Amino acid sequence: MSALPANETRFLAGADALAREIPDGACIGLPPDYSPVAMAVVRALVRRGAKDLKLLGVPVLGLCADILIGAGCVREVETSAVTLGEAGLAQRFTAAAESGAVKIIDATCPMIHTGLQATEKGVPFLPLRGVLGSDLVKNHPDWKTIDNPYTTGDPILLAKAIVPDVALFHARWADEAGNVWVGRRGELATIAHASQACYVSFEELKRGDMLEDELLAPGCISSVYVTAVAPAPRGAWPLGVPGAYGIDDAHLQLYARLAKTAAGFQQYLDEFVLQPVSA
Amino acid sequence: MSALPANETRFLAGADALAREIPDGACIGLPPDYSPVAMAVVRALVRRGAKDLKLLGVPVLGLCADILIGAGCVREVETSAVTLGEAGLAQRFTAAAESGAVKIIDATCPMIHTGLQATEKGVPFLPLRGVLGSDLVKNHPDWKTIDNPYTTGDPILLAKAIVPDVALFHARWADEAGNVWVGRRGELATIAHASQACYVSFEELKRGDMLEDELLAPGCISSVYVTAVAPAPRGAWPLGVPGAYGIDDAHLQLYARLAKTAAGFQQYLDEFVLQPVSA
Amino acid sequence: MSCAKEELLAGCIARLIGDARHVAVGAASPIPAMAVFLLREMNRGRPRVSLLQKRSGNPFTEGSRELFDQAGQGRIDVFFLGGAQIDGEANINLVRAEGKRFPGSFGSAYMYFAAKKTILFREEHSLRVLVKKVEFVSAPGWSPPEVERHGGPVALLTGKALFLWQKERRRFQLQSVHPGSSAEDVRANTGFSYDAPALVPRTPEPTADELVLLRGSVARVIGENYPEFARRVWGALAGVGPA
Amino acid sequence: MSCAKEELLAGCIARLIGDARHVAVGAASPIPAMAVFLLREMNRGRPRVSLLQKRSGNPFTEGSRELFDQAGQGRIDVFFLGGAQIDGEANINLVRAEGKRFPGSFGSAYMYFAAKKTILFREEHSLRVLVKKVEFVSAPGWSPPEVERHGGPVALLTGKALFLWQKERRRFQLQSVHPGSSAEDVRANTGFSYDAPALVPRTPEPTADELVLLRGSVARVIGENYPEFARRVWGALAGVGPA
Repeated sequence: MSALPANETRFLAGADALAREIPDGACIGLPPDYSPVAMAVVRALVRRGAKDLKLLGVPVLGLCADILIGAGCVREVETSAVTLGEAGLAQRFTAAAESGAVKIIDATCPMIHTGLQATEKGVPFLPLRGVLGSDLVKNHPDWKTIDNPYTTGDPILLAKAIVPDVALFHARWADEAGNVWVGRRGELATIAHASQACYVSFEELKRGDMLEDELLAPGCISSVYVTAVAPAPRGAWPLGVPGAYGIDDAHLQLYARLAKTAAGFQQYLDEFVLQPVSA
Repeated sequence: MSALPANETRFLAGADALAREIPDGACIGLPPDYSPVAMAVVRALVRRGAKDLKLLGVPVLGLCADILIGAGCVREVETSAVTLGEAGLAQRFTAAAESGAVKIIDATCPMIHTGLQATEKGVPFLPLRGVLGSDLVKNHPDWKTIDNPYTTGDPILLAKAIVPDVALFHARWADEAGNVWVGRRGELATIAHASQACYVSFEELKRGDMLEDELLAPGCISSVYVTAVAPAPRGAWPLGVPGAYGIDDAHLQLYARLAKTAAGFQQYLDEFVLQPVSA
Repeated sequence: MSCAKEELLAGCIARLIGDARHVAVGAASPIPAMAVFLLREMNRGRPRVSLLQKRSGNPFTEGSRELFDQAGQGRIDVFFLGGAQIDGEANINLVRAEGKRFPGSFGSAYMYFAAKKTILFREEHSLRVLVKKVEFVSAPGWSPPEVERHGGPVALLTGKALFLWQKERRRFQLQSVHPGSSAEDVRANTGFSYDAPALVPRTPEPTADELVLLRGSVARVIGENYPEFARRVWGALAGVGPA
Repeated sequence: MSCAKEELLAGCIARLIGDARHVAVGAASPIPAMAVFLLREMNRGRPRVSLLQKRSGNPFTEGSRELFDQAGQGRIDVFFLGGAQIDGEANINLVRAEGKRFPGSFGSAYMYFAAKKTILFREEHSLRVLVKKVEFVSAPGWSPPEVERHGGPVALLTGKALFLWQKERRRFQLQSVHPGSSAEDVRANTGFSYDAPALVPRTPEPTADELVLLRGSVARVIGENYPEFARRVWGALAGVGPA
């Protein structure tokens, strides 16, 4: 892991180079399927045989988690859910959870955001209303109920600060200064701010410095947070990038059908993952 | 005050109409001089003879606070600082603070952000590192030191949730759906999220719905939060709007010179505030 | 029935929402989304709807945290939750049951407290789903008085029936039974006890006007965000819905 | 002196910053800003600088909260603070003194803990400013061991001298005296006690190369963000700086 603060974003050759930067055993913060996922890097992680990863869903996971779990790269998952959305259950996740092959820490969406916001603010915990009485509280190792110090008899839950080793996601643009543009996908900024290192694949390179552009800046994550970037055109495929291309629903259906069995999943890997794909 | 949730942004005629919506006694969250300030509305508040306002600086205040204080509209100020920046001291603030005419609650920037973030998250408090040992802690009515519940012997400060009655600021654009675009000035979003009502003057109207535009959406505050908007071309003058016009430094110097005395300030009011200005 | 089951359910949800100001729709909830868009067609654009997974023009400009923040601020009037299991105390389980793993709790443990009203919705109405006691509480149906809670369940809608939640009694009351089912059928397929009137009304179907809207403008917007669902529901109805 | 006082001070601050990776500059701090831009000219763009009030191309895309968040994340190496009063324990007062009201504490009470190094900077060197004990502690110079603190003062630079902070002794040590002053002058105008060597070195002036940069590219970028200041410093130097 690189030490904070990141200062000069490195430019790498592509998804495989990014995947080599992410060590075995790393805790990786990942966005949901509707926020650009660095799928090309996920496939590269499978190709390089990554091991013992811990996946953190911010706040839920989808295709990328199912593939990494199915390929045996994952030791542990903390998330609020793993789902393929309309394509149905994430079958490799389901199988691994039911067999105990992967340890699952169940959370609820805003508690994950809250734990990352704690790290973003440099505090050891943040409180959140609700959740009390859920069995999630009993089972989660890092949550704690206290009495609201401003009154009495008012229990409130705390999320301990979550510090992922790595933030990994895909961006519409990177620029020459190392800034990346993710638009309204604020969860990507939260992951980047809270993580020790941040790796971003990008669709296209923009000349200059997007922070100098008042229209682009609000959707940017500053290069302060970005460890390294690499080009990966259509790098979110079969998921989408808002404003660029949509989710390949037919491919997700195909995946969901194949991933029902270990053999089908292996067939998917052979065809779409283990061979570098130019889709 | 309108009840949450705001749902349909109302379109008002101009700055004076917005100022009439803000009742005497309201706690108004205001941005710093380098973030678009609704100066035209501030002048309209003076014209309508607003009284007993409480100003909350997010996180500091400048010209708008000095004018409102000098004009006798203000009962109380909570802020991390009041300054005219390069133009020097905010003289009406200084005079009112020294005479005791206005109650001052001194804060420090991130504690104000933190208190507003608590309201944004719907929690009664949020913690922040640092600050301990500052006399600010002794004097602030809403801050509390507790022991970090995750360990022992680790004191940490809490900010109580701050709930302004009104958020007031200026935006580059509003659109027909009632969304407003403020670009990278995230403190404006924080104020809007935390306040019971949100009034925004805007430079120009955009057709359609900016949330449908992936490039504009990241700099938008959704109409969910916006109670009413009104056009005010050059409405931040003599302050600036990034990407539209800069700070009128010469006018700030003029203001600073006049505001050194009560008589000079009155002359400024007569010339630039009490007559509606078309600058 | 002269309408699809999904249309009946959407009409029912629309009536439950009533005159709310802001309705949020979470992951994979096409039928609640149909209901809200139907209301908007009928009520000149009200209520406001925020679709968490809207593929273009997503209502949240700060990412997925903003839905929860809005709920915490009291800005969400109505939300929807389902469950792999739902019990008679309105507890929901989205995690595991009978050795099976489900996707997970999503934001349920928070939204069930923060949204002013939650409509529980699960099409499958069976002893497997509607149980005496959930195996895992993703989100509790009620909270003891010392726990701050701004909202909770108002109703449970299934493929067979509509129950209303009685907050004081902490029990469901059977409100109506859908065409094709009966009070006896509901009783036989519900694992928890509930109150019921001697004569159980039949759930009203959407009106002809509502059906026109559902199959026209509502189908189009649903098709953009839930393409598979829209194909399934309206694909069979020649000449309506998205291409 | 062959240079302006502001140039001497900026050169001094540049040496104090050294090889930091990320320097943040807060409100109304044109001389620290000069120092950082000078370093960047000499070191091919390092350190990164974040000017809180940069008028165009502001480095923070999430508004003014982001500076404090970055500091909390450990991403800010060097920050600058001043004081209406500064005392011998490095406490600073930005609020009130001798019946006078000052602008306020800004982010000092936080940044003094969170930035790895803080350089205290105040041009006025007088018994009024450098006091035995501040009347109001905006931000404390040191903290008891149980208080988590990631950084603190490293130096105090005034218009007369440079002091280094001795963390273990909780006292300043006089490091050098600027041209035009003397050890005796400093002693006579400092209200707190401090350590000093028998022979106090003179603060080195910027080199000729540094002056060229200060009056050229540095003056241009300072002029964009601190126009009044730039006019005052470089306006008198014919042919250099912004128009």
